[in-house]
Amino acid sequence: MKVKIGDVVLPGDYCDEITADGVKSKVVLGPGLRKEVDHVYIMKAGVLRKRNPNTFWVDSYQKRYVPSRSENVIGIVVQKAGDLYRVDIGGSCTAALSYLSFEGATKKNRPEVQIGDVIYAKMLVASKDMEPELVCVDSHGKKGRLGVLNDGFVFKCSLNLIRKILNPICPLLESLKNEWPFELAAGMNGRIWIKANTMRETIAVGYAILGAEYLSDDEIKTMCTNIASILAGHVS
Amino acid sequence: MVAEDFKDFKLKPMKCELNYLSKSDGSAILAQGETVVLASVNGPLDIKITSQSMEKATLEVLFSAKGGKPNVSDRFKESVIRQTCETAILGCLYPRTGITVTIQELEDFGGLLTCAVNCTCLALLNSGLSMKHVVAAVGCALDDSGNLVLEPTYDQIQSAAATMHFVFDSRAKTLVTGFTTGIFSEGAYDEALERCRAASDLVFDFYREVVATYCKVIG
Amino acid sequence: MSDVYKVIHPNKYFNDYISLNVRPDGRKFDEQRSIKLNANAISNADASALIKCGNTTVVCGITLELATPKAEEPDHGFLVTNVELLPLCSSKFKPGPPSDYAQVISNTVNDIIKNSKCIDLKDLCIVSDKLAWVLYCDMVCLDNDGSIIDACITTLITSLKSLSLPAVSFDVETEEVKVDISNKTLLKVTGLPVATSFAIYQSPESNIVLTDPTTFEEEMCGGIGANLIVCWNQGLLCGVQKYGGGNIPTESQKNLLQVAKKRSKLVEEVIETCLS
Amino acid sequence: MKETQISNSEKTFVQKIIAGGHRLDGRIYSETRNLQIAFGSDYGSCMVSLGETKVLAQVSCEVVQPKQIRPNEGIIFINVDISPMAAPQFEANRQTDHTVNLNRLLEKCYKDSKCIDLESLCIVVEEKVWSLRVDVKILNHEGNLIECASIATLAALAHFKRPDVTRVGDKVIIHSIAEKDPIPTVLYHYPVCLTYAIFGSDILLSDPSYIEEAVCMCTFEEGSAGGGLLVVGMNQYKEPCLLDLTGAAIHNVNIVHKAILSASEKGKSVVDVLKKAIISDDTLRLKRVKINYADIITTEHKQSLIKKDISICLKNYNANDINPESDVEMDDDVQIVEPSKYDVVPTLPKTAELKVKAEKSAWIEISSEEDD
Amino acid sequence: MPFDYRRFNGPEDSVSYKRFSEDFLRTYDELYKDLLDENGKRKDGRALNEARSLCTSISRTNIVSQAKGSAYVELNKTKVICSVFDPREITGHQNEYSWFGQIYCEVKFAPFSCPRKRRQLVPDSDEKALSADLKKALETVVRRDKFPNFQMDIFVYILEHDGGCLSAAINAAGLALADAVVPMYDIVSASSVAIINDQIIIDPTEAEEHLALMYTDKEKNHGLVTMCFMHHLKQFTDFRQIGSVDAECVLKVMDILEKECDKLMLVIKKIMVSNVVRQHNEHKVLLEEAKFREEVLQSKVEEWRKLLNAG
Repeated sequence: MKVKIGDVVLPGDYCDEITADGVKSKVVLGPGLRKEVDHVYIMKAGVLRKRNPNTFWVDSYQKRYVPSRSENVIGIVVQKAGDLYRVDIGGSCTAALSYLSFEGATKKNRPEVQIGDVIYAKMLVASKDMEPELVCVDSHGKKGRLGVLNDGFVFKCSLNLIRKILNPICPLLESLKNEWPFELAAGMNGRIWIKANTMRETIAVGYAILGAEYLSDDEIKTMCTNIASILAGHVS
Repeated sequence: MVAEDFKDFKLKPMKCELNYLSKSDGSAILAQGETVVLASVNGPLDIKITSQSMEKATLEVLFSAKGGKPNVSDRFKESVIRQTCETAILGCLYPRTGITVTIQELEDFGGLLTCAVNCTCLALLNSGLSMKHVVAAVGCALDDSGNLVLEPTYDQIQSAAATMHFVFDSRAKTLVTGFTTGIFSEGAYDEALERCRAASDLVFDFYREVVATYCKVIG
Repeated sequence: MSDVYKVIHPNKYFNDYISLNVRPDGRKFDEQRSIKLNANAISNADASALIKCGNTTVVCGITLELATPKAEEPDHGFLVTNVELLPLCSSKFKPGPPSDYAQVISNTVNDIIKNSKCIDLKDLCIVSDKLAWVLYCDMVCLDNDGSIIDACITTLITSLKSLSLPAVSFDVETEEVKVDISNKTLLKVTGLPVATSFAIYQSPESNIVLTDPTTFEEEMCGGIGANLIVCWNQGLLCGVQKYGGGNIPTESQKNLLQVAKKRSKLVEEVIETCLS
Repeated sequence: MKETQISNSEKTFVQKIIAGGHRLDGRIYSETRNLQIAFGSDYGSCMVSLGETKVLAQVSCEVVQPKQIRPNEGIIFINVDISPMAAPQFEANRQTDHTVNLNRLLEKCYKDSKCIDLESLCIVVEEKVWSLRVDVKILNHEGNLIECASIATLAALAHFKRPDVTRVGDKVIIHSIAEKDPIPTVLYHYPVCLTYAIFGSDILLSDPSYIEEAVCMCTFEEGSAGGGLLVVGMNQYKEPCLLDLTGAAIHNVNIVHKAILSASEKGKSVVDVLKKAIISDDTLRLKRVKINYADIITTEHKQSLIKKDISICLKNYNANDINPESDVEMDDDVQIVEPSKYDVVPTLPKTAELKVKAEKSAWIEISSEEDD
Repeated sequence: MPFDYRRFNGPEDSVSYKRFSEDFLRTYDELYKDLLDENGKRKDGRALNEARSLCTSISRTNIVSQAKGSAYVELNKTKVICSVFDPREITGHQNEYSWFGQIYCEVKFAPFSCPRKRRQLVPDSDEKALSADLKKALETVVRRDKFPNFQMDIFVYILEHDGGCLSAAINAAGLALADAVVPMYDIVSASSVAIINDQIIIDPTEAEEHLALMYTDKEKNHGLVTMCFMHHLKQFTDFRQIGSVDAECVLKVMDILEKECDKLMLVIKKIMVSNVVRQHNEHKVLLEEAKFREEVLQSKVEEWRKLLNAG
């Protein structure tokens, strides 16, 4: 079936607008789109979106992570193997993280990472035919915000929710951070790490995030104030 | 959600809930009339090296009847669903991984396999796996007097001379899978095929409606 | 050279042939392999038949047993059909219990025989609720080179047609059973289902349908086994099964049924000649 | 697919929060999740959900020859199947320790406790008896499979009715359900398994969630306070019929005592819910209402996770504050007359829910409870 | 019989109709009388010391197209088919590296192969014993040092059983191995005798075998002996004896069997040679046929080769 931008799409639909744009200039096909001989076909169910000038993608629901390059993810170290850490990132296989890809690490000076630790890292290599590889430094060798995440709490959610809360127009984090202080790391692989002063506050953040998945912007705002008032009322 | 009258075709009322199971990557529960099926999709996952394929994802389909001992016809159902899904999923995007589809029969009042195929398709949509196209299964029965009945009821199936089930893809509406029981003439087969092909539109519309409802919240 | 080519690059090898409108074994797309059929080769079995379709070889043997009918159907006998895919017939099958694929084949054959209604199970009942015949039909594949269902159905029908049941006397009082082997009557078989397999190859231009495919062709068309099985039973269809492979082009749909119909006539003739 | 390893942060966080008197999903220690029982169109078919943990049970029967040592008793067979549907880490068609353990516990609870009148399943001594087969299928594993599976098994058995049989001479006629009303199974008592997660030396969590189970089973690796899972089988007469401990050894004997006391209360309330559900289902069937699993599909939301699955929750925080439309279930609260903390609410035609009564400022009360 | 959920099952209480026929309950003496006619000939017209001829026109190799090597052997009614596959690596990390190749043998009876009753599809002890014997017989013949840490699968299927199963299986396996060009020390041949009441019967039929094992008289020799022999090396690789036979008789039997095996050897050689000739001829025909196609393909191959070289 032929579809337009903004339509609800199913796999097997095709969009001529993209092909038409493609004739004029280069277009970027995001997730859920695929070019075949004659048309640009949809691969996932969701809503077809366009960002000007030439980026197209499908907003779809997904829980299972498929590694993709240069995304920040949260992983759990499951094994030390030779000079590698094996990190579970929720994909089809574990990702490799070298001892040397930490800030200031040398052969002698190894980073202190234990099995079970939570790691915030960047996807360096992610291709369907290769084992994914992570790094905890940027291209300048600085760690930035990457590295081991201590304490706090990690929980899983759908990949959409991550995208939703990271979207600048989403009011959730904006409203929450005004209420009480907390730290948060969101991995594109559907994991969120949070840490606040007290456990109750940590749980409150987690609850607010998970609760926001199916709420509209206004509802999110109300929810945040509600949670805050409860917290304020009973903080021990 | 009830599919309304359309081109004088009428399918059994369809009801569906996506993401029914929290642990699965994608799941759906679908009722077509009184027949109810629950399907779950997991993947792409890590699997044994022996069953890995360099070219595409290995698809494993498990069908579980409501109760009783496993039997040969369960394996047949698995094979039908596996081969149908294999044409729909773009397995080449996930080489060396496994995709597991598990189907649980909940109620069988006829048309179990068509319901299972549709339910699996919905679960796949929910899982976010890349697909070439969606598929829709439609069944019909030929009664003793030679009339075709679309989506027969339990009683109609029991008294039917033949039943025919077809699965179509959403792109060109070509036949992906077909299976029949009973004896029928060539003409009846052709007519059944065309009517089911036309009726498959209803199923595709239903899919779109389902996706539309949840798109509002994920957007 | 071509052997090496086939091993290294099977897809390309196959495609080269197809693009020349010929199949690797020199057949045309809609050409079937030659059939050799032999009945009652195994004297220990109550009835048997052996078929060779090209390289595919299947033996079917029927053993007769007696049992009490099921309580739900007191005047029905039993017809138990099983297909065995031995590890002997292809390196793809491993020893042990039947694989999923073997079970699917068994199920398909069983379905076709049931649908064709060629055996009336009531004919197999001797005394209602007391005694009935059990027909164990075991189809054994000795060489698997594709289109195995066609071969199975043909051997099964041939052996059923050559099967005769010995006379049984049942004493209602003492429940004593006596079998008179010298007095046998032929089993009534109505109809004659013949299955024809097709494989559908997805070539970039259009999908190509191959009649009576070999194992290699089946593999090239995706998956194990044939993609389409059409079963004719004396002018009526008694099963059209399509799984996997390429989709059927609408225009060749009609043609396929005709090819199968023609083949079914030929196979019918073969069976009649074999048994006469 | 290997099970995803639990991270150190999750481990320490869950331990800390539990030591502090809270639980991740906002429950108090002795609180169970929502219990829902739905029946299918057949007799002996039910789907039980405990929070998000879902189990399907189906009883089927056939006539077989009895075992020689027990010629006048029927046979019961329980088969548990954990398919990849339950969670991706389970492999298909493979008996794992987990499955075997679950199967064994259910057998202990329902076969060895002699709660089923097997003699009533006999048709002809030494020749024909009924053999009941309970197929338990785990649909979703969010912790505490044992409790959920045991409720499902019990509900299926209690709901099941077998066809009537008449003997004419040496002939046995089995009547279809349409011909003659089927016969229910006789249960002497109703045992259920209740699970407690043990944290530290004296904290008992009832109905542990997936993460709580995982954390309590891995604590002992670090040599810290022992943790373990204690399964108590209890019938409605407050008689224990099964005890099973996995994980570390218990230092404190009182904890078992405490668990049994708590289980006796809870067992009864679960059985009450179950009986109520069966009675309401029976009355519906009498009125010839068609009962079907299709009823569990709610059409209001396609995404069933809405408002249901938030696995992280503040104590006493109610989503109702935001969604006032669902406060029908929440209207009567305050008065704590009976000791039970649960409400039985019939929600859908064939379902009953065991709900925690909403108590507005309970968390303060509870913290005082913990002091003693 | 346990319920086999991977197959279609018949009713549990089914029994062969032959159980109710008159033939079934005949006593040993009756059967013994039946064994020989007044001229001292066996039922099928053979003398006591006359073996069935291995039918050279029907017995052949290369019968299974999918296998590396295969053979079909027919001894009157006994019909056996055997196939051998390419060796495959022994996997599984708990297995240590084995310096000798392994042989895996499986002998199966067709469900309809036996005259008395239907055989179950699940392997029974008979089949397992035969498989073990076959393995023993072949292990010493095959140059196992040529394929270390690899396993070769040999499958034997008995389509019809009329005595001499094991010897037929060994002969078929020997032919199939030769067909598969597996390196061997020698050609194997096997033969069997039945001893009934001190009478030695060469190459017994199923009825005779049945009788040999039904003995009642403890004084006299009764039993079945199968021997597998390597002709040039004058070694025997397998010896199987069932029943009670005294030492003197055993020696006598071994002598007889050795001679029988030698006789058989000539036939086996003939089959092998004719097979090579036939294959050669077939190959020629095939080559002719393929020539045209080959030529067209050749151009494609060239193109492909160029691509390979370039990339």
